[in-house]
Amino acid sequence: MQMVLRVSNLTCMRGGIPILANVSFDLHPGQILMLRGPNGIGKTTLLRTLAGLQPLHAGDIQGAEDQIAYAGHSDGLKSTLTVQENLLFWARIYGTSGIQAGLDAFDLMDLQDRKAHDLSAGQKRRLGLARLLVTHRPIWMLDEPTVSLDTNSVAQFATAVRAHCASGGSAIMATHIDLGLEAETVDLTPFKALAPIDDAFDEAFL
Amino acid sequence: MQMVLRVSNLTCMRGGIPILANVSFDLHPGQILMLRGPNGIGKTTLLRTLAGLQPLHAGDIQGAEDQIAYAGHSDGLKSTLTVQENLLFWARIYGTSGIQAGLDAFDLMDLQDRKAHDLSAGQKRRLGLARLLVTHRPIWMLDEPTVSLDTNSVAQFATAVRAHCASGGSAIMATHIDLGLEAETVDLTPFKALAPIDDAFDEAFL
Amino acid sequence: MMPDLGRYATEVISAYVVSIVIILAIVALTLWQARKTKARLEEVEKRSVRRG
Amino acid sequence: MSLWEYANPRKFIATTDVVLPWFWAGTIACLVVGLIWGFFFTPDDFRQGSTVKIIYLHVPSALMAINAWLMMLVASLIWLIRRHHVSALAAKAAAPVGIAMTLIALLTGAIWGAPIWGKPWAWDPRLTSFLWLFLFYIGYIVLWQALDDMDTAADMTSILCLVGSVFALLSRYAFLFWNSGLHQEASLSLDKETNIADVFYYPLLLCIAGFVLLFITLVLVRTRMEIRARRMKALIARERMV
Amino acid sequence: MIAILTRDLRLAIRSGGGFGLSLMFFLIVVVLTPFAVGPEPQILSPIAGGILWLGAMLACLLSLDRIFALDYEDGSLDLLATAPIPMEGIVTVKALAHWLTTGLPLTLAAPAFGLLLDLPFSAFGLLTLSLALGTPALSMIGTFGAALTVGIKRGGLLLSLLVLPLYVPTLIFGAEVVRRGIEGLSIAPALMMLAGITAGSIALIPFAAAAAIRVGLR
Amino acid sequence: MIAILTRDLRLAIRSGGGFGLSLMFFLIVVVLTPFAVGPEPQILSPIAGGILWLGAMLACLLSLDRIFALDYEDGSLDLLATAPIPMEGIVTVKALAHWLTTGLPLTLAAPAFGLLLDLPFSAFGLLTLSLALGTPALSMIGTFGAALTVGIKRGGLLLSLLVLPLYVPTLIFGAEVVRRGIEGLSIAPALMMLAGITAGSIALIPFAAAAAIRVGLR
Ligand code: HEM
Ligand SMILES: Nc1ncnc2c1ncn2[C@@H]1O[C@H](COP(=O)(O)OP(=O)(O)OP(=O)(O)O)[C@@H](O)[C@H]1O
Ligand SMILES: Nc1ncnc2c1ncn2[C@@H]1O[C@H](COP(=O)(O)OP(=O)(O)OP(=O)(O)O)[C@@H](O)[C@H]1O
Ligand SMILES: [Mg+2]
Ligand SMILES: [Mg+2]
Repeated sequence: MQMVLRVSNLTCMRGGIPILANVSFDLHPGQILMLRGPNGIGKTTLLRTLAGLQPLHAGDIQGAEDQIAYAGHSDGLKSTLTVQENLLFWARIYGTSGIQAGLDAFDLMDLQDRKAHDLSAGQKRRLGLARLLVTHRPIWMLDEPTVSLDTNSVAQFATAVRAHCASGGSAIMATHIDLGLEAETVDLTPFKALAPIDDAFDEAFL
Repeated sequence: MQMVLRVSNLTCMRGGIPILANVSFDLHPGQILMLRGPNGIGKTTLLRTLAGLQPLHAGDIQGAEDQIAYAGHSDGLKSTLTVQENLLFWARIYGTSGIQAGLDAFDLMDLQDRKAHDLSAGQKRRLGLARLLVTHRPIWMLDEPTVSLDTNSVAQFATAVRAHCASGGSAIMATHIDLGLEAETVDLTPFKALAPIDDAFDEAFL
Repeated sequence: MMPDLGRYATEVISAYVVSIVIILAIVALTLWQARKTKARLEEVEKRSVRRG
Repeated sequence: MSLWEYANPRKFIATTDVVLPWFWAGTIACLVVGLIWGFFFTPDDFRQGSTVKIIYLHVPSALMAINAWLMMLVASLIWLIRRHHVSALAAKAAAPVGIAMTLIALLTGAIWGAPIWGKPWAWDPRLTSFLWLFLFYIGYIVLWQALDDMDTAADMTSILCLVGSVFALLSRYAFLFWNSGLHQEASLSLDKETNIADVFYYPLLLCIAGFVLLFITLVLVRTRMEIRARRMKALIARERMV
Repeated sequence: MIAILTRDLRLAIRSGGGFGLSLMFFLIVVVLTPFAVGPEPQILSPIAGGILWLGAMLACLLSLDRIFALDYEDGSLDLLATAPIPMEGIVTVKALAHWLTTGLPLTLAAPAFGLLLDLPFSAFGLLTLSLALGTPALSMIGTFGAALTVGIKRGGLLLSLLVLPLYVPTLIFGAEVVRRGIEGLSIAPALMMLAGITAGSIALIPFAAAAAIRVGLR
Repeated sequence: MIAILTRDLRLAIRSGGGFGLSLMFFLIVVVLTPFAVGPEPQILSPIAGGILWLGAMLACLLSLDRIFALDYEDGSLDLLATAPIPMEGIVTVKALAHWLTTGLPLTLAAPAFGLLLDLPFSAFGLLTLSLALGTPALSMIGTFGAALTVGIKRGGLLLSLLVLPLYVPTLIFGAEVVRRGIEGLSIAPALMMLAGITAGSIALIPFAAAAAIRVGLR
């Protein structure tokens, strides 16, 4: 069902300067990819570029179109809406139906009618992750997904990712923590952009 | 230099209902206390109550007055100010001088003139933690301090906490992660507030 | 029966009508809300007693 | 046994259970008799014709619009000082009733003004004060609704009520300074108490009593409602925690 | 799309007021005008139409900065941008939601406010008509401004600054309809222009606004 | 305390404009008024003082919601509340910063705008004087409103609703000073009241606002 996501020689920019250069990898259905690297290496930048939120400076991304469910540092929750309303909204945006799977996977049934404002940090994050299940998109892009989750919820999350991959999905994750998932790891440290490489028209600006 | 922080029979409220009941502990100079418990048990609520940001429902807190440096889920950074300006601001608020210690401890020297907006998640968090050193307050209250930090930065953080405690300070931390600090642990699960306990004046509401 | 209101009949009658409508509206609203709240509270109380 | 015991919600509900029917009866009796008397059995004024009959609605509602405000002020003070929940909830309960009274005063005044002044609205200080009062009631009610946590909302609205009262006095003075106004001149024959003939006076008293009773009754009912809503919220929250 | 509309309306209502608030602001501008310029009908009457249009514009303006700002801050806008809905559609729906919560109530309530400012009776119909034709353009243009300032903290004043010049034509023709109506002059040209501005902004602005948002998210 | 002041001023300047923006808004209101009510001097002249006061008030109002909202959202307000500075002081300094970025520039620029609206020459001094006396009260009262709505998302319009009734006395006395000055009447009482309101708000409102913030942070 899902194509291979193919990233070749990607250079990502932030604040006008290249952060990562020449990143290449393939992501096959069923695969999990862990992005590693110290703070500030450019994991968030890479994920945002893949999700289409930032223009790419050079290189090529294939197979990302309408395939990606992105979950960043903030969860995109409306604090005055209830858990259920928040999820239903995203279900309708993605034209899918049924938020039950999301509620079940992250144990949110009891919190259904609570306003997002009244959730604890971990509960909010769980709601943010439940959104992924609601999108029915094959490629999950997760930026530090387990922030503020307790061990129990981390396990729930791992289960959800495994189930997603078993049914043909795939996932890219940036994280500093070992989640106990059988995954391939890409360390971004070697891809750090060092100097302006290309000899393009605007080189003077780089 | 620092008094003992003594918490006795504390009941904390959130959204008008008691979340934790009968929490008691002492915090001595040099001591580190880890608050543990699943998501939503009330760690954040307890820390905010101790820091004086929420009124307490019952019980007693001694020795907290003007002793506490609080660091919550959000870092209180101004995204248009530089790292240096952000820290200097807090130094002036607390009437202390010198932000060098903070910059050194969290390896922020190179980022000094970068705007907070242009930091990565982990760099932002490091800046938030550096603020603690600038306050010169003896009791640190930290709510999930190592979120988005890489292993290197976590080690820096642990060093900073150890140094703080060695010089007579103390710290209370809520976290789900093992930081390798020699600390006492308080599990909050048994303190969960269960039923209406008090037959107080406004009993009908409880 | 009806008193002679002269040339101000519309004004006087409309003043009475408007006022009485507003009074009845606030009374009705109050009673309706009160009844609804009471019913919902009873339901919640029953539920919480059952659960212990 | 002190008055403060009624600040206990249970006690409050139990007591009002007993007295409410009497208040309802008194309200209906006074209002029906007073308004029928005023509408059917009073003579016309020699200058204003039959429009004088509007006074039985206009003056009582104007009085109660202001008194409701005063009551909210007192209740807010009690909440801030002694923190009795019933007091805060009573202030919340009074606001919608007060705004209804303000609306009646404004509308009857406007209807009255159309023939007497030749236009429904003029920027008279007294009328303007009431418009101001109307705005303030709305702000107060919206602030109550915008805050989820009841205690927070009670605190915020109480502070608003206190500060607002100071500014209400200031504004009243400002309006007088700004425009000398129509209200007084147009109602010479009625404005001086000595000029109010007994034929107008007694039904007016009865109507005022009716409006006072109506206000008290509605505030009691609404306070009971707010207490129940508050308890319900607490119970639901507790339920969810388990 | 409808999901976004219902969500925005629900959010507007949840956070205290929704429809009511812009109306309230309008009322307050109308009420304050006599305090500022004096209560005499001969002063108020000629400026009533203009002040009402000005008030409608400002009420619109005050609520603009929240069209995208909240969604940007909590990350929803990022997520919407990756959702299977064209950004142009999102922008249009946001503008529609804004109009439903500001322009529409203002239009419906304008006659009542006309009364307070001694607007000549003959002008009541024209005021409503011109507002009905003009306020959609205000919402649409405002959405464009909000899109341009997405991501700028404290963008409120900057936003007003960007948008106000764009509001000028709408304001001129809108107020002109009312003034000419009072003086018995022909109103057709001004009405046509007003309708033209509205139609044009609805047709073209979504593309500009969508482009602005994509840039702002980078 | 001075740290907060310099930081707020710096933030205002960094995020594009600061002093300039409220001035710009004021300018735009002044420029739009003739479009709305018509350009004839005999219409503009008598309302000029009032419109200028109204514009000053609205410019003030538009920038109010950011006094605390940004600090609340990014957590700074929590941290300030636990800092060794009384909340009353924080509130006062915030109001001062707000006045420096809105009230002060407006006051200084008002004569220039008076020119645009055909304000009679005799009134220029009075306009400046009344604004100088009155705008500090506007900032102070506005800070109180902002404190009440701290933590309410989309609180902008609610804030206006709460604050505008409180602005009424200041507006009346301020505009009255200008009007009476033009007509040659005595202005002393209005000036005294204006000064009294400002002094009173500066003395008392910090306590109310600080109490509101403490409640709002819970
Ligand atoms: C010819 C027309 C009117 C007459 C004769 C009249 C008469 C009165 C009288 C006798 C009072 C009680 C005065 C007092 O207790 O000191 C009163 C109060 C009031 N009237 Fe009117 N009124 C007229 C028109 C209006 C209009 C058009 C409005 C508003 C739109 C209005 C608004 C009020 C208000 C707000 C009060 C209460 C003021 C207070 O008690 O301090 N009146 N009026
Ligand atoms: N305007 C700018 N100028 C220079 N460098 C910038 C600018 N904006 C961002 N950066 C840098 O770009 C890098 C981007 O980091 P990014 O957020 O992608 O890191 P990350 O790998 O997600 O880090 P973390 O683990 O902390 O979340 C950071 O090092 C940041 O300091
Ligand atoms: N208005 C409310 N009504 C009922 N419960 C509420 C309300 N607001 C918050 N809560 C609950 O209060 C608890 C407070 O959680 P708190 O934020 O203190 O948790 P925490 O231990 O910090 O969790 P985390 O590890 O996820 O950060 C949560 O369970 C939350 O759901
Ligand atoms: Mg990152
Ligand atoms: Mg927490």
